[in-house]
Amino acid sequence: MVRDAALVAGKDLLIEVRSRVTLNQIAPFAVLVLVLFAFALEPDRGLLTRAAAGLFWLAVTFSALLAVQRSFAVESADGARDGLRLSGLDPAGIFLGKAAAVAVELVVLEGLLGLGVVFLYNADLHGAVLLAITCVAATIGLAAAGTIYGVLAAGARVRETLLPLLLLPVVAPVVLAATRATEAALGSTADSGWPWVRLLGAFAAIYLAVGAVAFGPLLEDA
Amino acid sequence: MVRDAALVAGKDLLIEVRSRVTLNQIAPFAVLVLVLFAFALEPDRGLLTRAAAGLFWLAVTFSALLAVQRSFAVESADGARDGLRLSGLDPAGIFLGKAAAVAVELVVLEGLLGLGVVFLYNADLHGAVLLAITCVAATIGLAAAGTIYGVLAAGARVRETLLPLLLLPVVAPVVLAATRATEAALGSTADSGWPWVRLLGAFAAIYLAVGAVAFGPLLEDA
Amino acid sequence: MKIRLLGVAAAASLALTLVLGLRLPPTEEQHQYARLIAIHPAIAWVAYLAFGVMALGSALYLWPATRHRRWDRLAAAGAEVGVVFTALMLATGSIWGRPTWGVWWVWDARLTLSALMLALLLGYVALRRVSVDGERRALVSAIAGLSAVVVIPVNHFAVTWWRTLHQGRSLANISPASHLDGQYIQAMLVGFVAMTLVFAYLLARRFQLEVLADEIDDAGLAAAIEARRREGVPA
Amino acid sequence: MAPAVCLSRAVVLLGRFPALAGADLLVERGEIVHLSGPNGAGKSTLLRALAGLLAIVEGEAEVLGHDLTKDRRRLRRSVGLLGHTSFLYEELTVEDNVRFAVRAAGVGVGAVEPALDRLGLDGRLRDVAVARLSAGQRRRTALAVLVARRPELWLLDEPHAGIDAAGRDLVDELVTEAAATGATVVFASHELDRANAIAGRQLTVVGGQVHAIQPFVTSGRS
Amino acid sequence: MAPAVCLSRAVVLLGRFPALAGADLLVERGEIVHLSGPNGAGKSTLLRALAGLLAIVEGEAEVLGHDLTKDRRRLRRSVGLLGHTSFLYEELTVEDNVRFAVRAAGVGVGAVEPALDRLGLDGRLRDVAVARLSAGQRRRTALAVLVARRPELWLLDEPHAGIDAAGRDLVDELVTEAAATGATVVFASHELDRANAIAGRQLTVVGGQVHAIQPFVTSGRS
Ligand code: HEM
Ligand SMILES: Nc1ncnc2c1ncn2[C@@H]1O[C@H](COP(=O)(O)OP(=O)(O)OP(=O)(O)O)[C@@H](O)[C@H]1O
Ligand SMILES: Nc1ncnc2c1ncn2[C@@H]1O[C@H](COP(=O)(O)OP(=O)(O)OP(=O)(O)O)[C@@H](O)[C@H]1O
Ligand SMILES: [Mg+2]
Ligand SMILES: [Mg+2]
Repeated sequence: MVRDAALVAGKDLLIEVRSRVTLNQIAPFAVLVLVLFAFALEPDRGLLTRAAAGLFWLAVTFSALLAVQRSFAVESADGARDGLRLSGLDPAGIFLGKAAAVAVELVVLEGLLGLGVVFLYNADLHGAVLLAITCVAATIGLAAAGTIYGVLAAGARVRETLLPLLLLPVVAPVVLAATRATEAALGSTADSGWPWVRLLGAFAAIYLAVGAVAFGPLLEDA
Repeated sequence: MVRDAALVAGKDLLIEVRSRVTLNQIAPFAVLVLVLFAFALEPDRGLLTRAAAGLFWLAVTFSALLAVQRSFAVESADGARDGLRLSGLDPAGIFLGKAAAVAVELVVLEGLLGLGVVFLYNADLHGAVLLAITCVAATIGLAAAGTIYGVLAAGARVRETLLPLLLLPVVAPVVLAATRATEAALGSTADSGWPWVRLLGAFAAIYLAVGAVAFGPLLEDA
Repeated sequence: MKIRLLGVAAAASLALTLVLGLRLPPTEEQHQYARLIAIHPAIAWVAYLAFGVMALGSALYLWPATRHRRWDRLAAAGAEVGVVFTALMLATGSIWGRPTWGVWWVWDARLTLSALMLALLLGYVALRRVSVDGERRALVSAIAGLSAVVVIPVNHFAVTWWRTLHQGRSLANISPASHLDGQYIQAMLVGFVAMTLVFAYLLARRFQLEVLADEIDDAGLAAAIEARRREGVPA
Repeated sequence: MAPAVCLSRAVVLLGRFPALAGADLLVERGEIVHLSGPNGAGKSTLLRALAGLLAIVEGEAEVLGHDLTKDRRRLRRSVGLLGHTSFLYEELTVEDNVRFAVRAAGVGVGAVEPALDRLGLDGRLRDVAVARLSAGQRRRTALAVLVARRPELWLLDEPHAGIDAAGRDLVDELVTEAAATGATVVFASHELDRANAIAGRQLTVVGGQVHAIQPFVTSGRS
Repeated sequence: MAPAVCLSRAVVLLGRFPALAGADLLVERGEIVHLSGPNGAGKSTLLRALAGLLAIVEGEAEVLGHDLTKDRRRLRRSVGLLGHTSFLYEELTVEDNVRFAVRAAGVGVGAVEPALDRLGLDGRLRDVAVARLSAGQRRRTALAVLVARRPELWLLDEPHAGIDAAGRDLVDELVTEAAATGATVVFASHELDRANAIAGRQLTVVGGQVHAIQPFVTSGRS
């Protein structure tokens, strides 16, 4: 299973290296979203700075949407999804592999967006540890849930639109929790971020489990 | 040309009627975005209400993204884009037709989001006229620009990710202007919204013109 | 037949609720709106119930021992009726909120959760719409249904902490449970009964509809197979 | 009257690859020309170029009197291309697709019925969404579009592929009929015997060039 | 040893349509079976079902000793399917694709080179992204995957389609070789003469059922 996961993750990342989509398209998109928020929330700057954490995670979520969409666009192009099934790979492995690849891409994006936030919204961070752990936990959660609903949507010809609808309400708590935890890390609130981090951990754990179990049936029948 | 436009718009709307994507998927997504914003911004500090206009237009923009994506997913499935070229339809007609179809869908979505904002962010509107005109102008602008960049992206296998990247920076001014105009309509700012509306009108006019002229070359060579 | 009786009962109790509700005296701080208490809490309860039904149906379908189409139908029926009641809950709540809190909506944990629930239900229904064939759709939507349910606790904690870790306005300050005399309690309780009956009725009807649809399909299938076999055979 | 097709030293690039490397081709009106040649030789590229879908970067190209180096669009209404992929709308039914194509080409919709009938797409299939069709039924639908549009120049890329035994004879009929009614047909096919039975002239495409028939050393190596 | 394929009264639904309506099929190991039949008869559906991609809703189905009504997944590693669409990753090169497929199937990567060589995909094509390949080169790549994976059961859907004259003989060679080395081959083809030359037995699929060869009145009307 681990072997299969590595194989799939490797394949997805190779495709990314070949096509540079995350780097050349999703990343700029993410930054753009930040800028748009800046437009929308003008005029008062203070507002932006206070909302920095939230906007950061919103941007990450939308980028995650794109990353997942991409991850399955690659598969379902020209029936390659059937290819996955015919490949004889262990579904759990496929799930972990694709989730891992998405997670890697997201981490890169988060680094970028982090800079964006610091510059655009002049937020400054303390609690780097808390922030790091938050990012890791949230990323795993997003990637896992994203991959599950990605394969659900990949079956339908309407995946572009179905995926956001399915995914967003599910990851809503991640946005919320990550935002709060990050606010704590940015010191823009008094109270501790750790309970939120635990929540993120729980979310990630749940969806990793669900994915490992349910991905098989989904891949077969979705 | 008008005939061709009608033909294409009719075809796109027929597809929508057959597949119900805008209704069943994009619309809920749009409202969901509003809820997510609430997570990101602190509702209590009245930020939401103050930012209502901006967030409304952000949500509209994201929905527009999906609508355009859908509008060209339909085309580029199985090389149907070449089909458009071979169809011998007048490019300007195709452009107007697709833009019109998107605009229709957007208007519906805006109605929905309008309600959402009023209820969720308890914004209340005066100046309905101003608001209506703003929406019309902005919608035309979004639809026109969206269709232009939609065809640009439709060529690439990476349209899911390329389109947002191309479109967002272009429509940023729309978001900005529409936001200001709407704020005026919501009475959350003192100054008049009409200059902004004029800006929106200009934008729409420009992109309609650009589209009518440039769509041909784009369709050919993008 | 049974269902029809249920319908009658539902209609009757609903009527009673309306009468009781409308005979409620306006309270000083909420005026006429206090009467919403006759239906709103009940609707909210039913909304949760429907969500639960969807979860239950999905779970029972997924459990190999109990796998049967009826559970899929139950989940489907629950979800669709649930959409209606959740929407009603939000609507009545907002209408009530306007006078009580002066706003249509506050980002209270409970409210937010209900909003998310509506989204989850809509997603589930949309997913069911995209695929037609029974077996697969049943399995897939069961999985989707359950994995929507497992986030509810997470959602719950998230929104609760969100509104409590953060000091700020929440229903706590304007607690519903504030001084209710018997008349209100009475109306509220009847409301609960009525809404539950209505829910049961709608659920049963929707379920029945699924059954009929499936029967038509099965009948259709036999015919379709026949037709398919005759293809290409000289007439 | 100008010849149907007149290419000289035409070069066409796909990406940076010269898929056509100086192709010469002269086809008189009413001819039936068969292109054979190894995989990757450039047959599809040639046909797509003749349909005005690809830019001619060097050499001259005139099709039905239109100079492709100047304007590739005006030509479109009078050519019909059957490609490897059928340019159809997945969501729409067989009938919808043919009707749309016909109206787009400005032909009377009266042509739809006979075409469907001819290709055996009346009856049950008429109302099946193209996405659900079998491979051959798709090809038949694509052919129905051509039959209904009745173009002056038929460009067929492996018209027999995927079509059943009876259908193959039908295809041959259609081709000969078209030629008989003054249309010109250029088609690529790997089924040499069948092709030569209907073709007036056979040419081989090798390495992006067109040669008068001669045994070629083949292989996918192109 | 169990027969390679044993279907009895198998029913397969596509959507609600019984694409297979009680198909009976018995194939011994090492046989080469040719499926003919009109468009839409159910050949591709049958092959996909044998590959374990479709659910058997009625009747029995056993392939290579695996009962498809119980478990469709364990079978996968030992069958190879060449479908109408090649299950390849557009962004990856020919070599990448074959290598991934081989490693996924758990075969040694040593098999990659010979396979590419055999299908004439060494040299320039090896490093071309699949998205850029010509129709026939795609088919060759898909075949290369099969050759490299060396499955026990070969399921070929119109293996000759799109492949050039020399390639066709190669395909025949591959099929007969596979059978000679003990593998079983079931293939659908509309090129009757060529097919019958290599097939040990010919069956017709009509109306979702399999019949011993007999002249059938055909038509796409299905
Ligand atoms: C999420 C599920 C919900 C539940 C279980 C629920 C339940 C209740 C209950 C039991 C009451 C009791 C009334 C009382 O005891 O005085 C109540 C009152 C109320 N609810 Fe809800 N409700 C829900 C959602 C909503 C929503 C979405 C809104 C508004 C958008 C809302 C607005 C109100 C208002 C304004 C009152 C009156 C408060 C008062 O009496 O001061 N509720 N609700
Ligand atoms: N970007 C690219 N880089 C390298 N080669 C390319 C690129 N794009 C196209 N090609 C090559 O161009 C050729 C396209 O040829 P074309 O599709 O016309 O072949 P064909 O004669 O139709 O072959 P077939 O019989 O397989 O359909 C192929 O050899 C393909 O490998
Ligand atoms: N949802 C659906 N509704 C109606 N008919 C359907 C549906 N899905 C599939 N079909 C039919 O099922 C059949 C699928 O057959 P299949 O693809 O196996 O044909 P085939 O024998 O491979 O034909 P070809 O020779 O064209 O490849 C087609 O007749 C198609 O019209
Ligand atoms: Mg070709
Ligand atoms: Mg087939």
